This record gives sequence, structure tokens and C-alpha cells, in this order.
Amino acid sequence: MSERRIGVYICYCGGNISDYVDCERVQDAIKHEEGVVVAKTTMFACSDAAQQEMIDDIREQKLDAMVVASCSPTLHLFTFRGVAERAGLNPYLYVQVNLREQCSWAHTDVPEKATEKAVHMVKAGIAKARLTEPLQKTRIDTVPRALVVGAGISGLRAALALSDLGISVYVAEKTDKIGGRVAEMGRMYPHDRRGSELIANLVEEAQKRENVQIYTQAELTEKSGSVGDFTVKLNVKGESIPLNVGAIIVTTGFNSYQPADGEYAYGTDGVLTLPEFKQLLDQCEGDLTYRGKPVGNVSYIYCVGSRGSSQKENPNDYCSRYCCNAAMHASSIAHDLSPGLHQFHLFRDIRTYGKYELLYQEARRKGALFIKFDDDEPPRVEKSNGCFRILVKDVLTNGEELDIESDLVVLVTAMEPRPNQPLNDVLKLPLGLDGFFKEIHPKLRPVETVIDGVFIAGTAQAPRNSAESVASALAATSKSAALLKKGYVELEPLIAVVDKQACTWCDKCVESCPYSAIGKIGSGEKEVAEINAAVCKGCGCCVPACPQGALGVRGYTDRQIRAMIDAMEARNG
Amino acid sequence: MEKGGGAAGEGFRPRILVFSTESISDIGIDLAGSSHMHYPPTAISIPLPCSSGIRPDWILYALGHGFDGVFVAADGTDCPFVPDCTGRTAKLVDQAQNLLRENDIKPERLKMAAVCSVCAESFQKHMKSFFDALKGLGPTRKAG
Amino acid sequence: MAKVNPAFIEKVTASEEFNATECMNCGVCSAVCPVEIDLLPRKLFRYALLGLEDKVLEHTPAIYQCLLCKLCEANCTADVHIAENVRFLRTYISKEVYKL
Amino acid sequence: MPLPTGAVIGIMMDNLKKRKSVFPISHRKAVKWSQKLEIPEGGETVLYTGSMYQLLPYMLAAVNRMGKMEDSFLGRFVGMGRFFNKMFNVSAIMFRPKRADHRRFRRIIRDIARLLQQAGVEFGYLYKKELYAGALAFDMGADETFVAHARRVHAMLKEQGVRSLITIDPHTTNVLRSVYPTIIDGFDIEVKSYLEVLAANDTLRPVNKVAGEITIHDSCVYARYEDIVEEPRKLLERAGYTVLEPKDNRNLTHCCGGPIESLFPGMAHQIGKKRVRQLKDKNGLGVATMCPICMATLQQAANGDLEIDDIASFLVKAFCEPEEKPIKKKSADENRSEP
Repeated sequence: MSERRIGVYICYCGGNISDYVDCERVQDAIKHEEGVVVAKTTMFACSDAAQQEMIDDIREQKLDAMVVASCSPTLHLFTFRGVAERAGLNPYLYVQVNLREQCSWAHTDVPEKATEKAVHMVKAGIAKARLTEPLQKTRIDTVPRALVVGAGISGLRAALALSDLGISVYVAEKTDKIGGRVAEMGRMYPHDRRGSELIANLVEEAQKRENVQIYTQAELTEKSGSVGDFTVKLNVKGESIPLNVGAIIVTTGFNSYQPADGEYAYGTDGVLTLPEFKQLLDQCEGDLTYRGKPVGNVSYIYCVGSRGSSQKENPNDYCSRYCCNAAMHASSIAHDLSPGLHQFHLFRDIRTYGKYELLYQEARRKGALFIKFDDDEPPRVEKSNGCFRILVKDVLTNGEELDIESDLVVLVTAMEPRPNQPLNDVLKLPLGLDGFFKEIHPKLRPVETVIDGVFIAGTAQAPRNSAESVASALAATSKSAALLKKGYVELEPLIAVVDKQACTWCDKCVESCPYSAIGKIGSGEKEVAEINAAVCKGCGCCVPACPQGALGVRGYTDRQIRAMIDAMEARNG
Repeated sequence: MEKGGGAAGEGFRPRILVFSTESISDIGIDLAGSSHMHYPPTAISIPLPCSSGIRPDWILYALGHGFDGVFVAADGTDCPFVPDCTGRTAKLVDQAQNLLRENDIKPERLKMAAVCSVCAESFQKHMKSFFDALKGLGPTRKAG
Repeated sequence: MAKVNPAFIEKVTASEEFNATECMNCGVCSAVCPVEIDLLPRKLFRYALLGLEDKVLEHTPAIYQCLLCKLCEANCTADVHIAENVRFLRTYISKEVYKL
Repeated sequence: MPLPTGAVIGIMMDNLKKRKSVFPISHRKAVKWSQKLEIPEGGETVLYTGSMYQLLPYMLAAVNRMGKMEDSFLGRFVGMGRFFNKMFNVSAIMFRPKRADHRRFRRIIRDIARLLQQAGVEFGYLYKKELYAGALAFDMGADETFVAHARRVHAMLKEQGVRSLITIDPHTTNVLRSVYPTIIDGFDIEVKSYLEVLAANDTLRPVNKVAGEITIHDSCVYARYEDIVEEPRKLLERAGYTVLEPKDNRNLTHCCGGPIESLFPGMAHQIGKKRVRQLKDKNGLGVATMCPICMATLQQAANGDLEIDDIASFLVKAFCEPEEKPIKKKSADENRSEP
């Protein structure tokens, strides 16, 4: 007989469950299960009255585990953990059973069968609860220092913002130049200042700060420790510098798509990528010239390297989102240099969202012509008699084939993820399908990564413009500061555990762990695996890797899973 | 260990154990429920953090203890933990199928598919077709 | 194959009032046109802007069929001076073709 | 086969250049409406008819002729017509308006002038010196002809010491008020439609009781070019009528088709018919137009099915005492043509 004292509450959800599941029958079926001392049905388990009743039961009946069979845990897991906590019961002794979404609502057509399934589900929940143990969150003191990887506009802005908040910052820049892509960008929208000017201001400000230290030719080579207290090593011009930081912000930026040889005649003199064209514009004073010759006609081809268009293998499926705006702006600058210029924009769709629509308007007002082509019939670029002929079917005139002479062809190129392999090896940050660093949740946790204490911002995360990059850099700053200013962090205890008796240290678990959370320690006579509680995310990847079955995740242990399977088995029961 | 499909009576309703994941496939399965999309009520799930954490012997255990099929509702590419979750889970499923073969259980009793957080419809389809397939296979029975 | 002719573009866009480049090709003008000429004015302006003189002249009747009633303009999302643009094309034709 | 556009425009432009009007029309005919109204000649503020109402009978006659020509072999001869027109007045010979048309358009101008007099507005009239304002040339894109003509009109106005014009139709209003200033430096003559003048005038009160519902047909040019939308409604209501709004109205009004009548009569007629269907849906006493082209085109399209009249005719019934009938000379054949 179990010595556990379990309270079980079966919720009607005001009919959402009880209209299809006979809750009283479920109650009858489980009330004699081993360890159950309270078995009740309730109209709304989440109501204040019901919560109070649970608290009273926990106290009066001295319950040491609780099961609520109600809705999906995504809704109320934390509610009922809170109920347990208020009653003095460790919250990890609580188990939720998802009767609404996964039973009553899914089987409204067969109430009888739904009731049978509900019995199995609640029994499994009880079996799991029987094997729960009280767990504590791990508390770690934080270090009030941060590392920013990458000294582009995002990194520099994040560094200054952290410094403002009294957090010391180290900035590690891989190249010998500070400022990243923005420094090379020329005039920018909407303030019309040069990117290099913006960067110079940021650098000047950073240099004034005692608590900001920028390293160039510096690479992150090692990272250990955990959120709030990382030990990292930088390789700065060959010299290894150890640092101790509480948070890391990764702002490593993007690569500009390099077209394949011959993609829209790329490689021929006069076919430029958008960044190359922007540099040309930046160097021009007076009329737009190329190699000393005046430019009369310019054709832009959009979406080069974006949205599945590429002559390379594995084309990028995403829209690079910044390029329409950037091309419009470039077109407007070009017009201002040479008002007589004829500009032809060959596009698939124009995506000048938000205020950038004004750029589109401005470009049109300045006489730029927009020619929509079909995805399946991209323009062709031919070189003839010292200029280019662009052949394109104009969708808006029902496929009229146009022949446009151009002096310059500008390929409006995509933003691509940087291949940061050595850095990825150190940080172990997950990448999205597009190859950019991936956040935990695109809307709710947009700058956090699954590695606690490591944040992402700027174009390392996704294609975006500099304003959006800085916005995300400042978001990462405030997330870092919130973490470091509190002085300590609490970590979820639902992580992997090692059965030291069973472990024979074969190191198979080490390679299975995506977070390098498993190490080795001596235990009496032998060496066994050890889990770094601050690093382990509780994914359980190591569990099936262990040939001895010595690993488990708390809350999902081998005993619990088997007990649940046993409890659900109807045929022998 | 396993008897032939002929053992299935007319009223045979295969029981399916679903290994789901809390942050991805459960969301999809929940969505099927909240959309009132019916699937066989003999399908019942045990949620885990990640489908790459399923022990193959749990699958064998389930098939030995009253379940006629096991469905792994994998995280797929949405996995918040590991980018190669699909590959990892597939490997586990492979191992488990070998384990089933060794124990004279048809590997068809184990099925894996990625179920994303909006994959309600595909989950429903999987359940129905797996249910029908298992009906053809008949019940798994422990020897003796 | 239609050759884009920048010289013609310059001629038709010489008037400050000619602002067809602002057209977003939404087609509302064609939808509301009482004359129901599907060509007018969206496509016509495109021909003009692309410098396709032949195409423009081919549609001379359409250019004169316009009522200049501005119903399209009242519905235009891009504030294109449609009536004035049509009138400007007439000016071009009157001068260059009819030699008036 | 449509009419040869260039040739038709050519005839009209030649007329404007040589004879100062698109269709040549005698001064005697142009001023005939003002008989016995005792309007002073000239002055700072003048009623400016721009000859539009007076031209309409000629246009109707021309269209009638060309509508028949549009699909016939005669269409080809219009091109030659232009050649002859330069030497003598082809259009005057070809298109002979009906006497009744002359009379009904004269009547409208007369009503307008009487309304202004009734309201106590002081104004003069330029009589034979008045010139056509050039709207058609402008619309057809005959810019050189138009600009030369506009300069001539402007010089004449300056010479007469005119500072303010009261116009009576939308096209003249638009051309004088919105186009002239863009081509004539320092154009400083104030231009107002009589509808604006009357709507802003407080002394104009009904002297006769009228009632009933009148459907209003907004002119495209008034509504969309000149933003004259509320004034006619205000006046009809002040007169005692109830205003009915047709489906397409105010600044989204539907064109009558008239502007392309001279080049594409068939198509213009179709558009007119479409508008008549809309107006019929909401019909009371009749339809009030405020442009002679609208009135003529819609009347043709309605073909007697619908009472269509100029707004001035409705207003005058309420605001003015009935005029003594002018003495008729014999019983003339109303449909007889007169040059």
C-alpha cells in the first residue's frame, strides 16, 4: 500500500467536461485507487471557492499530492501549482490531467467511450502523482557584467544601454573594424545621416564610459558556467582573456547574399548588389557615374536570394524584408544625384510596410517605374554593345515583353545568416530553419534563447533593418538587466537526474546532450555522470541514450511512465 | 508473442498510446479537441518535454501492457530544445522497431509523425488511419 | 517585344501635372469608369510610362473616349491626377499626331 | 466605324481659332436671351454665359448628324470637311439647330438672370463682346489653341474692366476659375457660379408656393472639379422642394456621357441611358440638371420617359413671378431649323 495521501478533483468545467464525461462515474472508478484520500467533482476547479476547498483539504487531510482533472495544463498548471504552494504543499507534487481538450471535447460523439478514457487518464495522473517528489528551484547569484558578441549597431547600442544601467560590458568584435554593416551603409532613412556617422557617435560615447570595454579581432572560444554566472574566454589577437559575466547578448549580424556566378549576369562589370550600389551612391558627388561614365538608366531586380529565388542550392525561402525599403531609398538618392536618371524597378511584390510606404511613394513621385514580373518568369539580363538589355514580362500589361536598356543593373540582394560555426559550437544556440538564431517564442519571448542568460538581437536573429535591430538590442538589454539587477536567478527543477548506482560512465549521455550539461564526477569507487543543474533544460535527450537506463527527467521518470502505462491498461484491470 | 490479425473480433477497438510533447504536439492535439475534431477515444497520451527523450523500452512496455499501437507525436522542426529533433526521434523509433521485431511484435504497431502546434487536422487523420491499420493487425497480446 | 523608350517617357512626363508614376495599379479607376473601357486609365498610363509610344497611339480612341468626369479620381487611392493625365496625352496626340 | 477623331477636333479647333467659338454662332443669337431684361452693359461684375447654353442647339444638331454618320460611309467625309471648313463655315451649313432648341436654352439663361435680379445682385453683361471660354479645346488637349484663346478672353475682360464673373455652367466656371490662373500670370478675376452667388444670398425668398420631390443630377465638373455640391440642394430646398438623391450622387455622381458626344455619339448615348436608369429609380416631379450638356444628353437618353429640366427652371417657379409670355410671331413650326 502506498503511504501517499492524494487529493483528486474532477472538474465539470461548467459542462464542457461533464456534458460528455460522466464525472461521477470517473469519481467512483478512481476513489479507491491506491493513495487516494480525497476524490471530488467540482463545477469549476479554477474558481476561488474550489481553490479554497483544495487548500482546506490539503491542510485538513494532510494531503501530500494533488491531481486536478480539468483543462489543458497550458491554461491552469501554474494556477494549481499556486494553490498547492498556498496550502504549504510543494508545487511539484501537483499533477494536471487534461480532460477537456484531450477527452471531452475530442469525443463529444461518444460520451460513453469518453468516460472510459477519462477514467484511464485520471488513473494515470494518480499513478504519476504517487511517484512525485518535492523539488526546489535552484538559486544562483548573478554577476553584474555582460558580454556582447559583435560590435555592429545592435551590439554597440546594447553595450551603451547596459552601461547606462550600471552593468559593465565587454564587447567582442571578430573583425578589426567596429560598426558592422551600418558603418558601410551611406545615407540612411529617415534622418538622412550616414551610417558611419551614427557608428562614430556610438563609438565615441562608448569610449567615454569606464564600464564599456571593446575588443576587436576578438573571438569567443569558451563558455562554461550558467545563467547569471558564465565564465567565458576571448581570443583577442592570439591572446586568451578570461572573463566572468552574468549574461551574453549575441549580435553577430548578417551576410549579404552573394549571387551565383552568372545569376542575372552577376560577375559582369555593371551588375552590382544593393550594398555595392549603395557604396557607389555614397562615393558619388554630383551626377551618378560608374567607372567615370555617366549613368542614364538603372534597372533594379528585386528578391535576389530571397523568397526561394536563387540559382544556388538551398535557396532562402524567407523574405529579407529590409530590401524593398533599402532599394526605394537608394533609388531616391540616385534620383537626387541625377534627376534625369531613368530607373526601372523589376519586382515580384513590393513590401514597404509601415512608414516605409512613404519611401515607395517618394520613389514613384521621382519617376521610378515599377514593373511586376511573375515568379516563374524572372527577368533576363543580357549584355550587348556596352550596355545591358533587361528582358521582362510586365504582369501589369498582361505580360507585355519589355526590352529595357540599362547602364547599371542592381540586384536587390537578401540578408543571409552568417555561418558562425565556431561561435555556435561554443554557445550551442538553436538555429531556425532559415539558419538565423532562434528565439524561444517569436511573440512572447522574442530575444531569449533556450540557453538561459544568452540573448539574441539584430540581424543575427532575422533579416531586419537597423531601427528594428536596435529595438531588439534594447529588448535584449532590458532582459539581461532584469536578470542581472535582481542579483539571483531561480531555475526549474524538472531536469535530468542520474542514478549513480546504475551509471557506468560510458559517456554516451555527454554527446546526446544539446547543452553540454553533463559532466563527470567521482562517486565512491567509480566515476559517474553529473548533471549541471543550471545548464540542463530537462529535454530528456540523454534519457534514451543511456544503455543502463540510469538517466531520467524529474516528473517524467522511468517509474512514472511505466506506472502511467500500467494505470491506463484496462484489459487486465 | 503476437497472434495474427485473425484474433481481432468484430468489436475490436485498438488502443493507442500517444507519446506527445508538452510545448508542441500537445498544443496541436489540444487544438483538435477544442475544434471538436473526433478521433478514436481509445487514443490516450502521455506528455513528455521532448520526443527525443522517449525510451524505446517504454514503447515495448506499452505494447506488452494492453496497448495495440504506439504513436509518437514528435516535435518535428518546431522543437524548442534541439534543432535535429526529427532525426533524433526517428532514430529512437528505429531502435524501438528493432526491439519490437526482437520481441516478435510487428513494427507497424509503432508509428511516428511530427505534430506541430497547429497540426490538429493531421493529428486527427493520423489517429484514424493508425486505428484502422491496427484493426487489421488485431490486438497485441502478451504471451501466456 | 516592346522596346522601352526613355525619350518618349521624358516627353509624356514633361508636364508637372503628369503624375501617373504614383499609380499603384489597383485598378479601381477601370472598375468605376462609366465608359467601361477596361484599358483606361491604369494600363494606358503604364504604356506611357514604359515609353511604349506605339501602344499609346494604338489606343487613341480610348484616350478620346474618356469623359474627364473624374469619377476614377474620386476613387483613386494614390491621388493620381487621372483626368489631367489623360488630357495631357491628348495634348501630346493633338500636337504630335494631329498637328493641330 | 468611329468618327476620325483628329478631323472632328480639327474642325472645332479651327473654328475656335478663326471664329472664336467651337461652332460659329451669330452674336445676335448669342445675346437674344437678354431681351427686355434691361441688364446694363459691362461693369465690374458681369454675368458670363460663356455661350455654352447658346451653343447647345448647334451641338445637338451636330451630334444628330454625326450620330447617323458614325457608322456610315459619311464618316470618312468628316476629314475632308476640315479642309473645307478652313475656307468657309462648313459647320454652320451642316448643322442647323431646331428653333425649339434655341428657345428652350435661351429660356434657361433668362431664368438665371431673373433669379439674380430677384436676389438683388447687381451685374452687367458683355453682350456681343462676350467670348466662349475654351473648355472644349482644353479638354481635347489642343493646348496651343486653348492658350491663345484664353489670352484673348483675358485681354478682353481686362479691357472691359471686369473684376468679377458670375458664370452659369460648370465647364465655363471650371475653365475660368481653375484653368486660366495656371496659364495666365496674375489672373485676378473672381469667378463664381450663379448657384454659389444665390445660395449665399439671404434676400432671395420664395414668392410662389411650390412643392414636390426633385431628383438632383450633379454635374461631374461642378461636383468633382469645383466642389459645388451643397449649393444647388440648398436652393431647391429653400424654394420648397424635397431633394431626392439618386444612386450615384454628390462627388461620386455618374457622368451623363455628354463630353464624348461629339466624338463617340453611340457610346455617349449608352452612358446617358445608364444614368437615366439610375435617375428613374428615384423619381418625383422631375430631374434637375445644372449643366446644359447634362440636360441635353439626358433628355435624349430619356427620350421623353423622364421630366428633365435645368435647375434654374425649377427655381424660377418659386422665386420669381411668372414672366409675361413674349409675343409669338405667327405659329412657327417648332421643329423647323434655323441657322
